[in-house]
Amino acid sequence: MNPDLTVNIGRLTMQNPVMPASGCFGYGEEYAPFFDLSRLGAIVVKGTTAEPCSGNHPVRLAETPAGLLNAIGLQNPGVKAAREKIRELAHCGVPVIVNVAGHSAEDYLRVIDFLEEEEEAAAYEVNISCPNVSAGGMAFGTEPCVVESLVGNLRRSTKKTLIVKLSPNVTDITEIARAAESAGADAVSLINTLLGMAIDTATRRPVLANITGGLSGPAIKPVALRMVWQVSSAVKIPVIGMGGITGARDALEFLLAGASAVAIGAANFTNPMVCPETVDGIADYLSENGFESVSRIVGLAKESLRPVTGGVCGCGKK
Amino acid sequence: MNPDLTVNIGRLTMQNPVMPASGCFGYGEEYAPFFDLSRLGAIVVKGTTAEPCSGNHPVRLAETPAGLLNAIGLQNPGVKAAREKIRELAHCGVPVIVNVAGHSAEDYLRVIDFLEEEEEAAAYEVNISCPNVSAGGMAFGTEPCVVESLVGNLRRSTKKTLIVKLSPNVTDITEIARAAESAGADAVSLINTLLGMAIDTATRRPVLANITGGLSGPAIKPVALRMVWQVSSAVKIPVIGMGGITGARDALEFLLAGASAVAIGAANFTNPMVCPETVDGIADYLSENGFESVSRIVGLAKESLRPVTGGVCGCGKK
Amino acid sequence: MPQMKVMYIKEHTLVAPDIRRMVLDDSIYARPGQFVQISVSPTLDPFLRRPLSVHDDGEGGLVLLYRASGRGTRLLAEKKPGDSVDILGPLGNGFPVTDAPAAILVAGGIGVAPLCYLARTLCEAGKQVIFLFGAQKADQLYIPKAITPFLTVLETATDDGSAGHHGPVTEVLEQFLQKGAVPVYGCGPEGMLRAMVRVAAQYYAQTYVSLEARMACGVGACLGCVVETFQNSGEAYQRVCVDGPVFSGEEVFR
Amino acid sequence: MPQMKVMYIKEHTLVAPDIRRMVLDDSIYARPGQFVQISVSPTLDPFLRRPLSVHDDGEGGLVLLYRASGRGTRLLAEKKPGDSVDILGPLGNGFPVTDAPAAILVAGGIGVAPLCYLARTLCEAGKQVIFLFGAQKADQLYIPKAITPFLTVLETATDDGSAGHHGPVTEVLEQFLQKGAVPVYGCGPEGMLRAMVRVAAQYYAQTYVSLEARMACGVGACLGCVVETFQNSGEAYQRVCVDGPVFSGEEVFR
Ligand SMILES: Cc1cc2nc3c(=O)[nH]c(=O)nc-3n(C[C@H](O)[C@H](O)[C@H](O)COP(=O)(O)OP(=O)(O)OC[C@H]3O[C@@H](n4cnc5c(N)ncnc54)[C@H](O)[C@@H]3O)c2cc1C
Ligand SMILES: Cc1cc2nc3c(=O)[nH]c(=O)nc-3n(C[C@H](O)[C@H](O)[C@H](O)COP(=O)(O)OP(=O)(O)OC[C@H]3O[C@@H](n4cnc5c(N)ncnc54)[C@H](O)[C@@H]3O)c2cc1C
Ligand SMILES: Cc1cc2nc3c(=O)[nH]c(=O)nc-3n(C[C@H](O)[C@H](O)[C@H](O)COP(=O)(O)O)c2cc1C
Ligand SMILES: Cc1cc2nc3c(=O)[nH]c(=O)nc-3n(C[C@H](O)[C@H](O)[C@H](O)COP(=O)(O)O)c2cc1C
Ligand code: FES
Ligand code: FES
Repeated sequence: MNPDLTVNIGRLTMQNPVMPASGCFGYGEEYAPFFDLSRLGAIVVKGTTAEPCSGNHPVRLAETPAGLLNAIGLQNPGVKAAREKIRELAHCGVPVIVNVAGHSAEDYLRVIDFLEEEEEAAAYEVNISCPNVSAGGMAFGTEPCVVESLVGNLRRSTKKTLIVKLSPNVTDITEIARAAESAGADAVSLINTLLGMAIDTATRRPVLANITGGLSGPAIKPVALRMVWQVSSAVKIPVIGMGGITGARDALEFLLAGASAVAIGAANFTNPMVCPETVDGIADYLSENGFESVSRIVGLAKESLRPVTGGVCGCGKK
Repeated sequence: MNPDLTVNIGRLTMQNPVMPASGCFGYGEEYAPFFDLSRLGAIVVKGTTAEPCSGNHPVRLAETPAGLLNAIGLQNPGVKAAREKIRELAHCGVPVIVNVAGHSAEDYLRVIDFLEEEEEAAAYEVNISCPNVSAGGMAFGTEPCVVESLVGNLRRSTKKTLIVKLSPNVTDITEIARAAESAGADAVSLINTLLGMAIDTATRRPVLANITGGLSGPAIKPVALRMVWQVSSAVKIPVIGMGGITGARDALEFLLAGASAVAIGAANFTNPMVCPETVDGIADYLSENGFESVSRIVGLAKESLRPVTGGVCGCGKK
Repeated sequence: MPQMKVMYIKEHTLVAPDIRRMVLDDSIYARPGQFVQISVSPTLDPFLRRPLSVHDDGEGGLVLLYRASGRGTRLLAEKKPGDSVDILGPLGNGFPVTDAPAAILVAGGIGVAPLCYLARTLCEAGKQVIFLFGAQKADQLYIPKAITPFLTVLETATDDGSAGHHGPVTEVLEQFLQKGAVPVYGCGPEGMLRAMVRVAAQYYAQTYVSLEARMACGVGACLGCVVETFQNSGEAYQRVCVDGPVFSGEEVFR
Repeated sequence: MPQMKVMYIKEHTLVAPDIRRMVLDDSIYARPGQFVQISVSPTLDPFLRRPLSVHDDGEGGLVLLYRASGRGTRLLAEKKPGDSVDILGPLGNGFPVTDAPAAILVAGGIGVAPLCYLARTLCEAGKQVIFLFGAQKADQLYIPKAITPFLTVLETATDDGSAGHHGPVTEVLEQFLQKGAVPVYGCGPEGMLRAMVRVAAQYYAQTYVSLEARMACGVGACLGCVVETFQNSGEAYQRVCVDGPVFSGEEVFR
């Protein structure tokens, strides 16, 4: 029997827990030559702002050990043009999650207002965690009270599934997650990129024109996994886990740590087939290990640590 | 002409800017078969507590992409036994920096009191950033006021060079660095490990017995470099940079970003010769590029960004 | 349509100092000026693929010509015949072919890679091909023997005068432009391309330049590889990987 | 004294399913029971070296025997004769050699690796060597032919009965202990070692077990590879890499 891979995030039902992460899959069209996009659980599109945004000066990329620094800086055609692309993408039969970005609370509201009547925008992922824009972005994501007020405003403006994307560049991510939850978020997604940089010893200058950039890729997986573990214990709403996933084994680590679904970012660049391969790999794992649904393994690595009470043995620790 | 590699950190003079990082070089004896330890700028020994400490249960290590998670948990023989090892090590003719750890402010003071009269302990590195102990450790390192009071106490108890080692697991590391500076620290060192974890999909349990551990190695270099860049702009005291250094090129990135000296941790495990090789590589770079001393390149990547005023050209940016 | 394909190395030869030619066992049906993203390691480090131009393609299989400069290309250089490589391609727009009966191709250093395939294609389309090749010194002037029959003219230039014209290749270009303004195709260091576009503009010759940029996806999804372009009204960023790598000269240099 | 050395592969053969034997071109002057830390990739991923026992060492060069199980050992398995590997060693304490005229060696699966070198050494020191080898099934019972002359007795056991005794190798051990209590050396899965120590204790036989642990430095510096030991007063952690990998049985199992 095929395991049940369905996942619910707020009002959104996904046929499987795997989606490409924001900013790493364009509007889908670039990867359509490689596989049938309808195999995805959902697609998260690039950070969308109210007005078109040209992004940062190049150089925007730097390779790092098992990772990638980027300082794209929210280049996007603005919500109006993005809507056309979202409509086209929705034709593929996959739910589109719109990553919403802005430089002020007002900005976020404008994007949501514009898309609210669009059926094709299935859910919003509010990016309060982009490290690559000077105003807004990450600045919103590091203070619980700011998060609570921003998310509260957005909640009042939309009936759609509202996902809040958290920054890892904080002392205590659970605090921010709880603020998002109490303001009415349907889910949180994490992590966005870690703030990093690289220097070219030949030119003796930072590699990125923006000086700093966001670190993604396998290098950050241990940090991402730890945060998913912590946050999924701190909030009751679903967690979408991401950070360094390159295949089913990584994705399973996130699910076992407490994520209800996963997103894949940088790995699309090295392997355009990584998303469908991950879907298949998760299904195989569930079958091989006798789980009838993916929901059965969400957070399972925590269960095993619970001391067996009143039972045969102790907790294994002296 | 050979470039001048000398570095001063507080009262401590080092013949070159390279030292093995705490916890990654034992008390030196393990690496003595590989090279003459007197080639090092200094040696930082393992976190030392007032009483012997047995550390965490195994499993304590997990390999990650371009990195390593550890949850050693301050295993050390206690300051009394450590003193003997420090004395022996000092015979090699290299300054010994004692990494001081504890579970309470009192604990730190006891270690310093015990070693204050020991000539062989050239400086202290106060570890307020260890992620692997339940009480103390990192808990001290995330609140500026706590840091200020702890460091202030230690400052009043010692005339030796006092280095404060910062945790990267904070929203704003410059805040913590400034607190250490204003409490009288002679230098700050950064970064300690990033809090991370790994899950074994076969057993469906965390790999580490301690569940979470500290991430080190090349994976974290971009984050470490960014923090060194930020902190060296925020404080006037010297910065000792570390995090993922595997050779001279990495070390030079840290120097160019503003570190006055560097420490090498996990890379010793894969290449026992990494420290002396890094010293040689830095010297070669300075010679090849016509710098007469290492101090000339400290923070140089920042200089180049300063717009040339009243000069020939503009700043290159439109 | 780009594909991801595992191919096997048929030949892998050092043809000039640090420059290697790699012949693969399959074709990707690329046009001249397109490129591939090649995976240099089966592990997670180096993390990204490396963009390399199509040096030739067809029945003989895909051919790459590259300089082992950094860590990734040095790893690639260690591969042996029989080893497999993972190729993503063909990518990018490729060189446009105009109606003009002749063309000047200006190669700088390893920029020769994509121009060889262009030369063959233009010749086979019945056009005259003037091939100008500049490098720092003689031993960097590698041009495959199989290409020379396709060239109407082959002129070389070196910075140190060790072969051909002593000076920048754009000085040679000027001599040929004086004989008639035909489209000029260039690939090489940015300084050379800028000079090429400037010189050609004086003769009202159309220019096409193939650019380099740091890339992640190679397919247009990450917006990482952009270059500033000066079209119509003001500046805008275009992606080197899909909007390029070939741009008309005036679009990117001014 | 451990050294870091680049060596070249002389032979690299698949000797049983997933099990490879690698012969290197140089010796490291190791004692039986010592191990090396081998670098599996020139890149930063996989990051750590892998600990592998000395399967043989001497004039013929260092020999390793390993199972390609995870990512690192599978990368190692791809190396070809002529390729270089970077070795750190010899590391660890090695097996103690006692005055006893005979010894029983108990190998479980790939745990056979260090025991072959021990068998040769003991035999050359004039002792009788009783070699008991257990595995899941017959095709995992790889023992190099060159070793058999050094063995007084060779008995095998398989879980599925496909060769030798049908059942755990420790059942065979018991038969031999009944004939006289001699030191027992073991290397294999933890369950097997525990059973071995328990059985041997009934006959008052001294035991030595070679343990595995996840390692980073391999030289005693990181304190990552510790095992709980039960000596004198209470528990304490010892480092498998320098205090071991060989421990006396009662020290680590109780
Ligand atoms: C469309 C295109 C076609 C190219 N065709 C060829 C070719 O046919 N032959 C050839 O020798 N070279 C070609 N290059 C340049 C080649 O991609 C770089 O030399 C190569 O990526 C360097 O990788 P590395 O691992 O050696 O260097 P590293 O310094 O280790 O690379 C680090 C990172 O920077 C990137 N990078 C470094 N230098 C360049 C560069 N010059 N251009 C783009 N990215 C760079 C790498 O791809 C990698 O992501 C081409 C570049 C582009 C964009
Ligand atoms: C002292 C000693 C001697 C050994 N001798 C041999 C031998 O002769 N032949 C042989 O086949 N195996 C031997 N092993 C086990 C061998 O080290 C592991 O099988 C190997 O490290 C697995 O690496 P991997 O990349 O295949 O697995 P991965 O799962 O990719 O490894 C991930 C990390 O876990 C570590 N690890 C995984 N499994 C083990 C294990 N069983 N023991 C220790 N670390 C592990 C790896 O070293 C690496 O750091 C020995 C282990 C030790 C400690
Ligand atoms: C090139 C690039 C662009 C990105 N753009 C966005 C974005 O617009 N909005 C956003 O919320 N996250 C953005 N991200 C972050 C990713 O969605 C993801 O959170 C992060 O990369 C971690 O996942 P990964 O390690 O799998 O890449 C971007 C990441 C990359 C690499
Ligand atoms: C095994 C191990 C043990 C460590 N023990 C200590 C310690 O006792 N005290 C401390 O301040 N830092 C300790 N660290 C952190 C390192 O000193 C260093 O800050 C960190 O590893 C980053 O540098 P790297 O990436 O070069 O390893 C330890 C790191 C490792 C890997
Ligand atoms: S490399 Fe990703 S858009 Fe060009
Ligand atoms: S592996 Fe580092 S102490 Fe044993």
